[in-house]
Amino acid sequence: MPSFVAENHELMQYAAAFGLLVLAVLVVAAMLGLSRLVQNRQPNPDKLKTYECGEDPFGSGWMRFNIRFYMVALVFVLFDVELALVFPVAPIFRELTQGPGGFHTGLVVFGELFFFVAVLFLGLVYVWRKGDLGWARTLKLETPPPSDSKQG
Amino acid sequence: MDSTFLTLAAQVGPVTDGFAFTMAPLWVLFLPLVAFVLLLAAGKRLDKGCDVVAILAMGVGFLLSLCIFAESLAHGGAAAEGGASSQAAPVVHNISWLKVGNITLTLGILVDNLSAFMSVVVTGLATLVLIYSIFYMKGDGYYRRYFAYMCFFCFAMLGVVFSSNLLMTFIFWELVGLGSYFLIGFWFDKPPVGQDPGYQKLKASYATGIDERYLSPAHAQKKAFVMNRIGDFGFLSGIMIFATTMIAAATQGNTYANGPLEFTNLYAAREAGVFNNIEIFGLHGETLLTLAGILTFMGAIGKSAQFPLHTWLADAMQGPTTGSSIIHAATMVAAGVYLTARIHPLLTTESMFFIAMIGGITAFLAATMAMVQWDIKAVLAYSTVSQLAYMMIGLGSGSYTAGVSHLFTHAVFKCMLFLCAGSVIHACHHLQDMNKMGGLRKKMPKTYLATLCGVLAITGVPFFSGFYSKDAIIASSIEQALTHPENALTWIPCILAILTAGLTAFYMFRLLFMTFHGEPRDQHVYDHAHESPAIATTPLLLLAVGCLGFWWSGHLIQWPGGGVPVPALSAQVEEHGEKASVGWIDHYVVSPNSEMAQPHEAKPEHPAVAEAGDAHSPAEEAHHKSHLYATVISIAMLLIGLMAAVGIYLNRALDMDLIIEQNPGTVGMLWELASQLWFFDRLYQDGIVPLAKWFSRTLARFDFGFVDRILVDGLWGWTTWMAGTLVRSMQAGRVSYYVGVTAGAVALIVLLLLLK
Amino acid sequence: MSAEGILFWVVFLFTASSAALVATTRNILHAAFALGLTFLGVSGIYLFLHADFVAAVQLIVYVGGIVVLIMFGIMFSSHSMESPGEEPRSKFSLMAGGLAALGIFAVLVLLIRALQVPLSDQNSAFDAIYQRTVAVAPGQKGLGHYLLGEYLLPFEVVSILILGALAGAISLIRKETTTE
Amino acid sequence: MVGFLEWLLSCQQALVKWLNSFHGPETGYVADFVGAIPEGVFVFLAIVIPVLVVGLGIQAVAGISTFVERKVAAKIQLRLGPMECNVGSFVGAFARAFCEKAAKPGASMGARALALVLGPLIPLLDALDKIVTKRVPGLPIFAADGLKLIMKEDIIPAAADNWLFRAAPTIVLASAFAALACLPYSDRFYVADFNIGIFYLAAVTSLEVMGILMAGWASNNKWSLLGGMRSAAQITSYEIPAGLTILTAMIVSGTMSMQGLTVSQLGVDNWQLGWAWNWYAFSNPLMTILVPIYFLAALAECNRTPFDIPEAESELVSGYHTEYSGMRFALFFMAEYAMMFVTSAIAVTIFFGGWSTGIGVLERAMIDGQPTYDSVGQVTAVHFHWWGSLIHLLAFLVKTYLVVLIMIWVRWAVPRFRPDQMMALCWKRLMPIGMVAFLGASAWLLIRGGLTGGSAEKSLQISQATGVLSLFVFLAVLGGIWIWWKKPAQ
Amino acid sequence: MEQAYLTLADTVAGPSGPDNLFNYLLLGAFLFALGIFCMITRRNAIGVLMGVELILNAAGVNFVAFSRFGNRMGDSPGFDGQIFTLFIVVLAAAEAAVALALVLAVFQNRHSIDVTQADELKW
Repeated sequence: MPSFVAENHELMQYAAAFGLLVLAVLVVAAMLGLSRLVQNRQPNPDKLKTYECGEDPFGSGWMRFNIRFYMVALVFVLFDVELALVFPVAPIFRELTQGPGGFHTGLVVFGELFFFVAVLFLGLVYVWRKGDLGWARTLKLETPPPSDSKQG
Repeated sequence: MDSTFLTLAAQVGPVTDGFAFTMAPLWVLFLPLVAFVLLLAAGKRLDKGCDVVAILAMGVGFLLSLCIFAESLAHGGAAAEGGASSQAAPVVHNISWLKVGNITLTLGILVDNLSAFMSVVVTGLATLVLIYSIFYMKGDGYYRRYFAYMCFFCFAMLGVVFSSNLLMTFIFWELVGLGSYFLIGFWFDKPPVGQDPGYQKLKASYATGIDERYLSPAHAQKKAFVMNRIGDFGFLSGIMIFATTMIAAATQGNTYANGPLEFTNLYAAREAGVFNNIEIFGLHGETLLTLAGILTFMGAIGKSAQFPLHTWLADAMQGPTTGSSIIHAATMVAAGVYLTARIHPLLTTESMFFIAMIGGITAFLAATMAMVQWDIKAVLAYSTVSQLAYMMIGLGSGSYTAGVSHLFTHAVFKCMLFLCAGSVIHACHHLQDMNKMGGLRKKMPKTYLATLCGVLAITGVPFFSGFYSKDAIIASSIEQALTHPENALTWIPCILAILTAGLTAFYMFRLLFMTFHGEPRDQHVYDHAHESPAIATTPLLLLAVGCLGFWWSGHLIQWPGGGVPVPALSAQVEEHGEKASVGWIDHYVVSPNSEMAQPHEAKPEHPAVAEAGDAHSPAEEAHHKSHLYATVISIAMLLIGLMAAVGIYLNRALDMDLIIEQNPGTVGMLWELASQLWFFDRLYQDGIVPLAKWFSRTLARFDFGFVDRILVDGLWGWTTWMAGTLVRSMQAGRVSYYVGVTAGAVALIVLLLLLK
Repeated sequence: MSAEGILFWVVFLFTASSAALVATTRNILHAAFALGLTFLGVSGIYLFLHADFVAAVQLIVYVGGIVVLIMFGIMFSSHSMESPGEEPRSKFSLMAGGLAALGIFAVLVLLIRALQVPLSDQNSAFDAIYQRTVAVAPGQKGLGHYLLGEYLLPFEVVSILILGALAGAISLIRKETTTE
Repeated sequence: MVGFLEWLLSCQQALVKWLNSFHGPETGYVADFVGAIPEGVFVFLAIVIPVLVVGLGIQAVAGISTFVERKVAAKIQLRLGPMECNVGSFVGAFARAFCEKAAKPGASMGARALALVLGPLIPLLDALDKIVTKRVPGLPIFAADGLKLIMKEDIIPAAADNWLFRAAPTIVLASAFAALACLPYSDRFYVADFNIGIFYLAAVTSLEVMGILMAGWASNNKWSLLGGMRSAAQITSYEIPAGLTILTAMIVSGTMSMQGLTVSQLGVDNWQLGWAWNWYAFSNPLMTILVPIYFLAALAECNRTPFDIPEAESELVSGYHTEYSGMRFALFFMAEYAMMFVTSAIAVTIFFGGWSTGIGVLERAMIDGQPTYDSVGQVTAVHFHWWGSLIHLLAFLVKTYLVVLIMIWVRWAVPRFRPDQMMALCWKRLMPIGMVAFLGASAWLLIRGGLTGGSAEKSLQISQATGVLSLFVFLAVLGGIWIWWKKPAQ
Repeated sequence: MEQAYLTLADTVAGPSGPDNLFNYLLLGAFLFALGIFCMITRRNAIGVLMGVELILNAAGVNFVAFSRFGNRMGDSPGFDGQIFTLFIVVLAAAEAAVALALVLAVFQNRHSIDVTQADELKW
């Protein structure tokens, strides 16, 4: 195996990932450039107006929306972190448990995993019971308010 | 790094050994805690099933500790080949708690014969008591809280049992104190007896010499707590001495650096004579060790209510009877003896003599107090004190086996006696005055049977459990006296123990007769008395079976998987051509430092006794003689006490009041002293407490007057105010400003450091 | 300069410049966007350090999670009817910040100059890492063993910490959601 | 890719040898020249060529997918166009129209240049039209779509945030592209195989959120902002069940690398080697349970129906790309289809044995040399003939595209969820099930380790038993899906 | 024998690009300084938070760099730094969550998250 590959096996592969990122940018540039070549541009204020069902846009589009989105993002981040911490443990679990005498080690490791996931689940239950899971709060009402589907 | 469970699991090896000695103790320890937390957290939702939860936790713990017990027996069997001791090598599992320099303080579990069997006793008794409590505490307003407290209490005690080092012991020690505080003050809203409207009616019951004003759960719990603090002060100082020594050794030779307060390390250090090359307060070597031992023993004095600090235990009666039962049998007061047994290998001749003296005095005083009580629970309470003192005598006179086995036997029958008392009290509608009882034998036969077993056991009737342990204790004290002709004082504990044996017989049979025999003194009470339901009597009878002697004196049949105690009716067996009671427990309960452990206590168990030569020395003679004497004397004393009790309380041949009138000088004075509790409470209440109050009031005056007014408000207050007004202008109150200043300051500091 | 050298400097400059953008741009949302790019670059740097797993965590948590969270935060904390986060910054604060940052940077560079890395050690370390990450076991296995071994306690404690953070943050925000 | 580099280098060696075999001066120079090409060049080629192949291939896939989507939609909803449209010489007619339009004044230079090229080709285009569009009805619409997208004027609203508006599609596309790097296209022909492969995929696909949020915000438009937020919330939420699924796969297989995942599904060393029932979806009940979970999560992460809440045309005129027109809009769609492909590939790799054909006889025939096994007889490494690798490539593409087809089918068959339903489904159904499955898988592995004690034949028996079990589970899952299908979605 | 040292001085001469510890250290320092700058100059609380994140990343870069380039505690291989970075990431997530929640709470109360207006820290 060539020396360069021997030393930079991983790095070279990630170089491919990097190359794909670059390629994405290039593709965007190329396509926009192509369409720029072909299309004919006659911009006018009406075209450049923000679309709002044909009406004149009412104020700015940058208005505050329901905080529930933020709730979801919040819960997600924390769960995501927990997952990210379990990730390195998962692939070694098999080699710890399988094979002779792995049972005790595996028992302990499983205990730890279980604890971790149990805490995660506790968080889920907490958020669930508090009714903060996304849009659940509105579900509590008998009839979801009309704003539900509109407001998101 | 042994803090990782991975490595711990790697150590585990085969399932049985691994589980029983590494995982099971943890489960046993933490199950009650889990139950406690669950009961607290669940709140009202668990009002129905709270008893089930507690009993489940405790019962599973009991089964697991049985596993541990069997495992340790198996170890012992492995160790016991060739008739050697059946002491398993103690198994320690530590996690390092905090590192200071090269010192590592550890938290961990220590599993050896002592802790294994103690855990069985604690969990087993606790389970039975909890089952009993379903009956006893029914309808109580604080039903759930009660079970939660019991679980917490047992958790703390199990922590003391399994803890592998002095520091952890102290931590759980304090938790035990807290648990007892909870339980004693369980009915904290009960008014003091003094303010009780029915007080005059109850006065007879409480003719205890305790000031009625302070006879309420709230006061009792405070009292218990404070008394224990006094003891714990000594305990902590002892720990400090040990710690200083060990840490010095660790820093010098880097030995014992991992867990300097580990019991195993301490024993090893004592063997290695570490204490000889350090000096504290100008003391060193054996003297220092004596001091440390005595100070540590002060903790035991406080916890198991020994002579100067014994006054709290009688008030502890204010708690629920079941709580008292667990306190007196397995947890609180047992902790003191347990601690003494733990530090036993560290004791010197002097400190052991001190312990024996304390034990003797306490035994006698408490016995006299028990003699004159009318409250059925109070009698049991004082009898507990004197029995614990017995154990102290045993330990103090160098016989580890005798003391500890008495701890176990006593745990069983005392627990049962309290439950019986509870059953009686419940039957008499919360009446505790023995003057109003009598003749209940026919009404509640099962309770009577159980009580009888308990009384026979505690008074040391042959073939009942108490006999063997008590006999061994008296024997050891006699032997101690014989082997120390140079110190005549060694006779004192011995004589006091013997006297106490008689007194014990007297007051216990007094209790039995006054409660269950003779004519009913209060017809109304008698008519409404009734036997308790099966849920209460079943634990009683189970425990009663436990009082039979052969469980304790029986031999051990070694199965391949380990040993199980089977009843061997002949407790006296031939061994080495001489008679000695060598039940399995004599093999099993032996001093932790294994090279001193012997097949039975024929050979001296302890360096303190060790100067008495080899097998055919006077010591050997003394041993044989002492056993002979002990058996004879204790039976004689038992008979005397029994006669007196029968004469006075059963067939009324004698009248106690008459005797008192006739010779006021001796019996009368003793009776008066005893019924005034030898004026201890008065002394503490009217002597020491005012002194302390005056002292603290003076200090407070100094504090308020000088420190606060002149220094704080005046000088420093003004300074800070000025400084504040100066600095305040710099407080912009903006985060970014602060960040900037911090960054700049850090930059400057590092810059200076670099340029320097 | 070798191929990976060029790649390294590209990533390096990418990271540094986007970080500079974070600090300097006036539009807070642009800053958030640039922050995401910075995290991207930093994970690339981690790759060069053979810490592929950390790089992935950086991506999934920072770019996938925290940046989104920050963007949401900006969107929810900006007044409507006005372009967000266009914030005037006082000359004073700019100057102070610049000074402090420069001072810190200078001091750090001084510290780095004071540092001496034994060459042999560096090489041997490189070999060791190379042995581990490439030849013997993939990197994350080592990490896993560590998390279950030496760092077990933090590993478990962290989960509880996150639980606490979750509860705290939720209860902080719930006030508004209930008032709908 | 490494293999590719080796191959290139060996080609260099062979070429040099061959040239030197002539002993001619000029060939000698050439040989020296060839031999003097630095290794770096080949490294560069070995990196760039696969990247180009994959990156351009995915665009082909995206294009084809749009067409297929139209066809499927037409088949399901009886849309006439894609089934009937082969009217006249469509392409030729279009070319004529274009040339005339380009001849008018005001047309852009590019248009005129294109017209110059197109003009002479018109007869050819007519012929091609007669041959092709007759056989493949609807193809003209496909072509027309492409041309329309290219030629539409791309408008950046005046009120938009210019930079973010331009950057957003790039990020979305880049995340989808970067994910292509470590898909196990075949046992030999793959771009890269990272140690942390599947985790890398999870990480890279989560970049998409940032881009979408950017797009939603940058086009200063209420619908877009709402759509972007919805999309961000949805994608982030559904990353958790997906992550749990991936975790379970890692627990079961004991590796993170995509190739490793695939190889571990080849099975144990006996006549069962390589058969389809070794795939996790069929050999492990818990994984079987996770199949629908991951499928739903994949749908949600691609913003596909029934999870197209962010671009719900009826509510939010196509959400976060309302303001995007022309090519930028096309970029979003390309990213969407690329993401579909990626998620399907992940699903295939996790559950359906990656590139393995699932026909044991064939697999064993393709094996070159002897595979290596671990202690319990599980295949750890195996080397195939080159033609076998080609077959594997084909198998992988077919399987992946089957999953894509299912996605398309679902899109046209299932109505859209309501946001609260979507959230409830994720957090209250998929999450708990995923967690339980994860713990169950690890517990099962633990028990299994205790049972086998590391003996090969025991583990073989156990895996057969679980195979039978999971067959039933699979049938149950299918039945459940069928019932859910029958039940009208509320 | 005389130990050969690598210092900042011979960054150029020493091992190039990714193989040189000092490049990473410089990057870390740069990120750190920028974070400080961001924290000080931003008036928007979330901007301050971004500064904090930058600083955390600087720390992470240094950790990983040192864990690769020859700091190894005794015999333990150089994964400690990576683990620390993992925990940094986790804590950063928790911190961001809580901090943003605080910011939003503040915004609810005073309809502004301008840190220069939230100056009750005074007195």
